[in-house]
Amino acid sequence: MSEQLVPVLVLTAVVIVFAAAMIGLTFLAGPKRKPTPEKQLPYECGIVGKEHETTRFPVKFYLTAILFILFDIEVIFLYPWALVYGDLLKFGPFILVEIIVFMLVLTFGLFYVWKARALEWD
Amino acid sequence: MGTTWLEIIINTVKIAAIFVIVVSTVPLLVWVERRGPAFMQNRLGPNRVGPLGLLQLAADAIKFIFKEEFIPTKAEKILYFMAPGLTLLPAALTFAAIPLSTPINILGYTFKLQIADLNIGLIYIFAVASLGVYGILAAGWSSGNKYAMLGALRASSQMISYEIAMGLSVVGVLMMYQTFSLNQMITEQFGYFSFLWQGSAVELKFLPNWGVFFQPLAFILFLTATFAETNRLPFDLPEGEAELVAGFHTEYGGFKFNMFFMGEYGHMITSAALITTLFFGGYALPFISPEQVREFWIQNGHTLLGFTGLSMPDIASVLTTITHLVVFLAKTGFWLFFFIWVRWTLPRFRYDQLMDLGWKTLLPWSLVNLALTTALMYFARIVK
Amino acid sequence: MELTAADILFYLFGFVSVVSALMVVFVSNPIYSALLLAVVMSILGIFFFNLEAHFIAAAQVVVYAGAVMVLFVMVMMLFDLKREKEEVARFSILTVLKIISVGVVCGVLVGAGAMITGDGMGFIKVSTTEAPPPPSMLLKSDINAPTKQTTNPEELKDEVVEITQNPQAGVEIFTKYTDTQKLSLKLFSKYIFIFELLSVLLLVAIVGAVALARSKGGTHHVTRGS
Amino acid sequence: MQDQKGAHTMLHVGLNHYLVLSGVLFSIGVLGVLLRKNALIILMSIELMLNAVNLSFVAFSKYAQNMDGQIMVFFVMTIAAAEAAVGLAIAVAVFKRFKEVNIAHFENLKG
Repeated sequence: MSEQLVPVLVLTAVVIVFAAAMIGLTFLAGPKRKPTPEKQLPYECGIVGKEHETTRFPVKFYLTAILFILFDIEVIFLYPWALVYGDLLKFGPFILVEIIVFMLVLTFGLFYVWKARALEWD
Repeated sequence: MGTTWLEIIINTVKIAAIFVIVVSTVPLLVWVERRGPAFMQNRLGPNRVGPLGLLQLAADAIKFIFKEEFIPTKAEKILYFMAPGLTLLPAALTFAAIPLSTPINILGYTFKLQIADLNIGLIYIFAVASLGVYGILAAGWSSGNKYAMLGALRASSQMISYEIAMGLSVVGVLMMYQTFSLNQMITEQFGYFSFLWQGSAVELKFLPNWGVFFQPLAFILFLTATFAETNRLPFDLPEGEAELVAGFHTEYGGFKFNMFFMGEYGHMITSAALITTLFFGGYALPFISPEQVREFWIQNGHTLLGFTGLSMPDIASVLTTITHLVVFLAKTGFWLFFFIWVRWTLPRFRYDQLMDLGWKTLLPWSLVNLALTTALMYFARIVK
Repeated sequence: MELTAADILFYLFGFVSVVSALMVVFVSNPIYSALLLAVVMSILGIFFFNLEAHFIAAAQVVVYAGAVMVLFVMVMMLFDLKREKEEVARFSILTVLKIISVGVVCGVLVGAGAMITGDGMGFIKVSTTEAPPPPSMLLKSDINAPTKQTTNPEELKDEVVEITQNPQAGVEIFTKYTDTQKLSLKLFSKYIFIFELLSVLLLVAIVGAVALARSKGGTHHVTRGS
Repeated sequence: MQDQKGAHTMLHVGLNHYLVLSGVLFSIGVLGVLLRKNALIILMSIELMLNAVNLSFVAFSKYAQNMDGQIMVFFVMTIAAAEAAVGLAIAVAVFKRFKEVNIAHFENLKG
């Protein structure tokens, strides 16, 4: 394991031990009461919920997740470019032209998403 | 983590200590969150338990431990138990890359006051922060409650929408510092405001060399995006007490509920620390670089601490580290108070306004900021 | 060259990733298999970090574990697959045939992996009479030599020279760069055409996904003019 | 590496350990595609196969001291993400139509 990563792994171990200890403590220290049926129902501010079989959820959320992936890759490609842009500018606008083409294409993508009202929340 | 056993032990103790400090500041923040707005709204806030209500923190913490452990019947047992851990773990891991102060070199060993000095510090924080969505989705789905599920979906789609805006707004900062490691970013923010414009230096003596003066638009975008990322008001619709009761952690009680709080406040602390490191010079004093602070302590360090057996440079390095730690805590403390301050001044967004703000204002504006920085750097570096 | 701490952690994480990959395929509830796949991808991120591909490790966790798998988990939760939790296709003769064929594929892959480094890694008895097969052309330097500087200085310099048009600047820039900057240097000099093509690919994916959602049966169906 | 202490040297992690791990993960992905009926699990198994390939790319890139491997991982990552995005959009369309995500329904995806 490279030298920089070991502290992160140690911190993960510390966090897991802390979380397990606390939940264990609650399990030991907490009062043990017989779970009454009312308490077991999902909490709906006192109203007994009509739980039909498949709760219909608005499926619209998946489109945001899809667009998130595609724009996240654009951001990931910008990071290495950002590190090198300053130094390579000394050698001509070549590095500038590359990113202008890349960003134009993807800004058109964002513009299409905006105009196609794909992100509309009624 | 160092080669000899002594260094490994000390580093492990340091990691555990920093984690415990971060976890113990959460009740402190809860206390400030209850006393601060009470002061703003001209009321008292908790002051019964202990002086100024400070022991209220301990009372809350112990109360959480003695709560009854209960699981709703419709819950998915395994995921229901894992969800709090899944929110706490990323929040704690993101704090690993933040540099708290200058390294201490004492008795021949040097210890970095930072859990992990990663050379990919910034995107390590974004990578681990993006894993926080799993805890929210797992909590919402596994508690078997319709409203919790809806709250989880809203919270996660809000978080991922603002992740792009946060990522893009930071690109401008990266172009300026040309490094991911947060330590190098701080070293480039020493001294007063100066930059090279086509070869000739431009200096403004009255401004510190902080990132916020180079990238004001990126600062505003990053600040707004961090508010949304940590589900803080005015972006906390998924947990909006009015509609969704408590959003994705409705079915949780006792310490599991507290772990969700720790996750949220952990993200808040890391975001405040990130804002200070990226835009406000991290642990460095405004116009004074750590070397000058060391010189200062070497001159009159011995008058203060004559009795410790350490040699003179050790005392000086310890004192510089302490001063820089105080500076870092002051700056991060201010931004934490800013998070709480905004919570009690701005009303909550409606969900479509919230998503529109993410996709249709923050994202285009960060593209504008990117274009602006590119153009400025192009003209600044082309020597006519 | 005996067992170091790094090796132990490699074997630990390797074991965990193989077990969770197996559970991804064989667990009945699809949401648990999606979360387990996210675990596999984060562990691969850790492996990338050890292979000195620091930026790729962060990109892997951000893109795969933090975006693609979030989409999978969200879609599965939206489908509310209480009824979907059907079993893996049970033991028909076809399944047995499939498992055997996959076993053979795995054996071939592992064998190829071992052979490529010439010494057969102890699994395959490389007959020492004739010389062990030289490392194949694609690996220019000796495999098990202690890893020199991450990037072959001579090899990358021509990229730097190509982009900077003057050799002296190339060497000067090249020496002070970190891994990520060398990666981006190569990405923006030698592979620039593919980089531009990728933006078109992303645009096609964006338009495709949105068009699919707006289609007649889709979620964001927009009647003309509304 | 060719000395007699086969046991010791084999344990020290070299290129072939990463290749073996990548081969095993790839085979598990193939197994997932062949055995499962749920379209989403098949898409996930394909992602697993692509990740195994990424691992061997990076392993080669380190041990051959050549950055091309890491750049190839970039491209594989982009294509895999675009494929997952559009694949899931199709899976949602099929689910809305047939209320089930069994791959049996995928063959009546008409033009």
